[in-house]
Amino acid sequence: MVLEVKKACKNFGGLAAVSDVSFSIQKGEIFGLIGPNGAGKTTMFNLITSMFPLSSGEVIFKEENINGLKPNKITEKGICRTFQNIRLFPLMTAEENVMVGVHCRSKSGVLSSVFRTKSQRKEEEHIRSRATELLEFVGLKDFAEVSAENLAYGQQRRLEIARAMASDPNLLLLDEPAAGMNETETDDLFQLIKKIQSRGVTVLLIEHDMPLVMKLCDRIAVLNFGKKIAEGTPTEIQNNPQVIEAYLGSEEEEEYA
Amino acid sequence: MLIEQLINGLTLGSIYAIVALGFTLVFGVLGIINMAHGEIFMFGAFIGVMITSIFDAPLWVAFAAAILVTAILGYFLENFALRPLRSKQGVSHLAPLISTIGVSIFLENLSHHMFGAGNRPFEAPFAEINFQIGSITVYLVQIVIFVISILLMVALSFWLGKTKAGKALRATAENLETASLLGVDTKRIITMTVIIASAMGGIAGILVGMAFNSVNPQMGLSMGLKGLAIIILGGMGNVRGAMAGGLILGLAETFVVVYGDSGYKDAIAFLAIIVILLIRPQGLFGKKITT
Amino acid sequence: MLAEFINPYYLQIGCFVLINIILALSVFVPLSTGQLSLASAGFMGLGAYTSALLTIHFELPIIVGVIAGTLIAGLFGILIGVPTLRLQGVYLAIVTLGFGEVIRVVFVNWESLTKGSVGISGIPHIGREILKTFKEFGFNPQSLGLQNNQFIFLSIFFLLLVITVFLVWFFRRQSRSRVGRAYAAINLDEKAAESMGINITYYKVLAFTQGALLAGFAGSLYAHVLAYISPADFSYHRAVDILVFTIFGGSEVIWGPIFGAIFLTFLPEVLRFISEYRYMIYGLMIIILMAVRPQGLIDVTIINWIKSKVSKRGVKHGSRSEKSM
Amino acid sequence: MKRTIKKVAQFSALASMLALAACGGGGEQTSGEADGQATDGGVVKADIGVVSYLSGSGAAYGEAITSGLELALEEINAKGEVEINLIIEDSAGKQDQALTAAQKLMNSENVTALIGPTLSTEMNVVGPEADLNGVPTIGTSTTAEGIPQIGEYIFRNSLPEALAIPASIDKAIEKYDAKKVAILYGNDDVFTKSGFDTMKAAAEEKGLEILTIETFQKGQSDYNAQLTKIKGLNPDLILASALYNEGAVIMDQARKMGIDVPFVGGNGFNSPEVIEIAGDAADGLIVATPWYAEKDDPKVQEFVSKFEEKYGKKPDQFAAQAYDALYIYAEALKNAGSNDRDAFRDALAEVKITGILGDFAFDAEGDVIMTPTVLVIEDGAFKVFE
Repeated sequence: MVLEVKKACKNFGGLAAVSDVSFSIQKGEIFGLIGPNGAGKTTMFNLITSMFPLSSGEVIFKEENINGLKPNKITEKGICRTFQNIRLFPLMTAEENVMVGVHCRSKSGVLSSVFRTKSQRKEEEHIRSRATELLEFVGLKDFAEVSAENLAYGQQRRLEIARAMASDPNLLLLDEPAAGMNETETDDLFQLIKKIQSRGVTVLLIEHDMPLVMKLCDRIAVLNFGKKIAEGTPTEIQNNPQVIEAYLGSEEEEEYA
Repeated sequence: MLIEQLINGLTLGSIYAIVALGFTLVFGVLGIINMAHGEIFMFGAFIGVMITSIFDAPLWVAFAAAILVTAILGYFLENFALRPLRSKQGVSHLAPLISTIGVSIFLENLSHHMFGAGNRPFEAPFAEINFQIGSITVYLVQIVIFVISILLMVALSFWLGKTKAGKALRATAENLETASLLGVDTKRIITMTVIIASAMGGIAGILVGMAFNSVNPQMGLSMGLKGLAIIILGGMGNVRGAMAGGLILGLAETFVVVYGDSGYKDAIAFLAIIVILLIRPQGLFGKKITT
Repeated sequence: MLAEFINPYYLQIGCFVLINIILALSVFVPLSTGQLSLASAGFMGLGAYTSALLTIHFELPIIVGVIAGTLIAGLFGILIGVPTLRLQGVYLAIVTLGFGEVIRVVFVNWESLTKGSVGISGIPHIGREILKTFKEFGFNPQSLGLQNNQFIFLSIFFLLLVITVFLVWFFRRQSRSRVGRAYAAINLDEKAAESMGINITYYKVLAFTQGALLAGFAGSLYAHVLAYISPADFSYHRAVDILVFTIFGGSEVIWGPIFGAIFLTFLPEVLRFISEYRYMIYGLMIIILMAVRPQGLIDVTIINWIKSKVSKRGVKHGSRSEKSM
Repeated sequence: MKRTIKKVAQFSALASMLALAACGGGGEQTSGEADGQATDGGVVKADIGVVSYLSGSGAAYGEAITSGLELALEEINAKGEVEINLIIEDSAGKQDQALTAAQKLMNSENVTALIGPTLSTEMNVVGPEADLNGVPTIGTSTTAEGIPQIGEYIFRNSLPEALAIPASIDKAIEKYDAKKVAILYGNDDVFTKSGFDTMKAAAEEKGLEILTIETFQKGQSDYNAQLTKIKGLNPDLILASALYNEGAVIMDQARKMGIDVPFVGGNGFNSPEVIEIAGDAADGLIVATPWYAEKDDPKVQEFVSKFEEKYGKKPDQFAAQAYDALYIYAEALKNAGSNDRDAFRDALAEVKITGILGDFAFDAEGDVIMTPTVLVIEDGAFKVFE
């Protein structure tokens, strides 16, 4: 068990964005979190990464309650995420973006950085090679020196994944990684996420692209109006009447049919 | 004695409040701290002095002239220092702060040349009229200032809340783009806001001239910083908060003189902002800020 | 021959340029994490007063005073930096402005210690102390053909030059390291930076404190270069001056504040012939600059352009590349 | 591409400005040296540097001083005994700028001697440097303690507060039989603060009871809170260390409030402008001054009428002290017979003249020796207080 969410609730003012949601993710699996817009999926991500405090409930990561830890501590523990609306550091190069990702796995302080001690130089070299390796991993090797804001949309999505991977996460949270991608790019993304899985990283995925979700995920949980309405394998979910109703009732999902 | 001090505090506080109203209006609509507001206030005061002493004009002419000149200054401020920044993409939100600091430096030094560095007497026969209530002397000017400040606050609240222009202004404050999509002429609204705010500075300036017979180029900075403190105290962009904050500061400063050490009078405003921002960042009367 | 070219007037301006560069850095460093601080004048005052009082009353060597002044300013930096963390943008600017004013009012009122607005005179002067030390060792500036005052200003200037070059080197190195990347990440997107495992509290307080240390350091040096300080030296106007160095020069790269400090310290000297109007011109310049080039004069594009020019020339002309700087 | 070109243009414009700045300065240096030494046909020529507060909040003082100097300069050069060239620099009231200005004058312009700076704070910075360089310097408006003691090249002809204030307090006590006083002063200004220090010491020495000490700050318009408090304490006298700008307003507000006791002011309070600003309310202000414009002395009356004709206002003591200072310099220059700084300094220490401020000489430290006249404002005019 990598992650266990127990009865998570989140209220904004009087509004319940997430209520009483529980699920657990096994090591090495790809777990999908789906649901109509506004179902509370991204809120769930924000709760897991402590961007918002839980109203009640628990998030347990590797047998440890991580409630109330600061977001950066959560990343240190081994959970890292991407954002639905890409949040790269726009003026930095692709390489620098990934190097920032290595931050919590390195430790040089001000003095060692300025005076370039031996261990700092070694560490910096490691950070750089790690960044190069990850850029290659996501297929952006040739764009290392391009600033993030000048990358194409699909490239930005992959750069975000590389940046998150740089923190050596045990659990990677991907928030709609396929949004805005064409078919080829989506295929590449599929391969990429599989490769991530093969590196032993557990993946929690929010995605609207149903064929991709069904192809990729080992198990899926469905949220609607902040509540979990179903959980199971892709086949189970596809045949769950409640899920069908939730989707049909809220929006047209042609991919789903 | 205590009552006289109370009146002193209320008079000072009313002037602070009028200055703060101008600040808060601009902040409310544009989200900008107008560091030049104090200098515009000072210009208003000088214009009043000039008109009454050089041209021997009656008081209402001085008022009209001060309002006119400060309104024109407001128009220039908007056109040359604020609008060019708004039309640009990716400009730091700090740029208008710096730009208005530039305007304040310019105006302060311009006033040295236009009006001289010294104090100017303000000759208003009106200022001498007073009432004797028991042992207490109350000046008509003090009452006028208090009443004008209340009137301005009420008028501003009414205008913002009930009139069409006011609603358009609030819509602009809420969201510039949405407002312009809804057919609000945001450019006009913003210009109008800055002009009205500046004119209020002018009114405050002429009132100070009347009440204290003291107008000098440095008063802009001192008053500007106080006004800044007040809008934080009362809550940024909050009309009633500005009024209450002004009165509170005026009274607090007066009573520090009465019971404490007048040397720390100037520090109160700033200690108050530091404390308020640490304890209640939305100000005493502000709504909670959502991030 | 050499001596005739060493004019204390230019060296004096040079010294102020160098001190102003350090002050500009004290705004630049917190700003590189997105924190606009107007407290530099206050921290500068804390450093100046601490160092001046220690060296006068306890007869400590200047260097001890300067270190103590710097540390006191840094300590206040932490005290102010921690609670103001959650304040954004203009709110932080105003609180730090308020802090600076409170500090000044305390200097004015705490007469038993600071002599109020009369100020503290007779502060040990760096240059004169250096001269004294050299003379104790039997060195006489006349042996180099220098007047006493030429020697004094030359020694201060070179001392400050070494210090400033070191600081610029320090912060340039820092900006190209893990710490610098963390600063830049926080500046560009605080939430994303936090999600990437950066302890934003730590780095923001660190940057703020570094700014306070720099300002305190510059203030201590200022006290020992002018040998006299008064609360008026650390007023709102000083805070604005320092801010404008950085904003004018540009806050994207370290060369921005350096250029701003150099240019704006020279400017009033150049404009002496129209001295009555120079502050009006100063104000106008700020307005125009913000309208035309809000990121400041020096930005990444210009630096890259200069770099590319320099490297091209270097290839073409070989040894002449130095001149192109 | 266009953008880059624009940027290059901007950058090179700046760079050339900087270069110009450097060159411009260099040129002055050489020219300064060239005409530094010449004495022509027996007439001693000398460059005198002036550092004055010409821009910013205290520009009124700098203006008075330079007006006084210019008037004296015309007369002195017209006489033809010496030929003085004044080089005036602005300090904006700031120490660092005062020092830079003085450095420029001493090193680039190679002046024989300096006049100014205006404020005692500035003199505290400029004085030691001038002394070290051996450049004689005279303060015409620096009234704080310890100025001539900075060094043997530092002089002043301005009446120090330590002489002026006790003299006026003495007379006021004598006349009004004052026992209880209230003190009001500007605590964020060096001029008024050091005046206050002297005032407090003098009041304590005379055994006066100090009811309260109140302060005010620059740019303040409203003094009602402090004055109401003072009114409640019923003092016999109010000692006010304020600059005339603020002082006049304070008196105006005090009189309106019904405070009718006399005010005793320091040097900064002493100006005909007080009457301009406060009108009738100025009556009852007692100040000690080296300068009395109504004095029955043809020299004084000639100065006053010339000054009024040229500048359209009455000269205050800053203008008068500056005017006399240049005469003192001219005399020293004549006696020294050369524009050598050391010769000039020695001649300066020995100067004795009768100027518009009366008989003048320096004491051993370079401070002024004089008995101030105590004046009071009555019916809208300064009169000798007896």
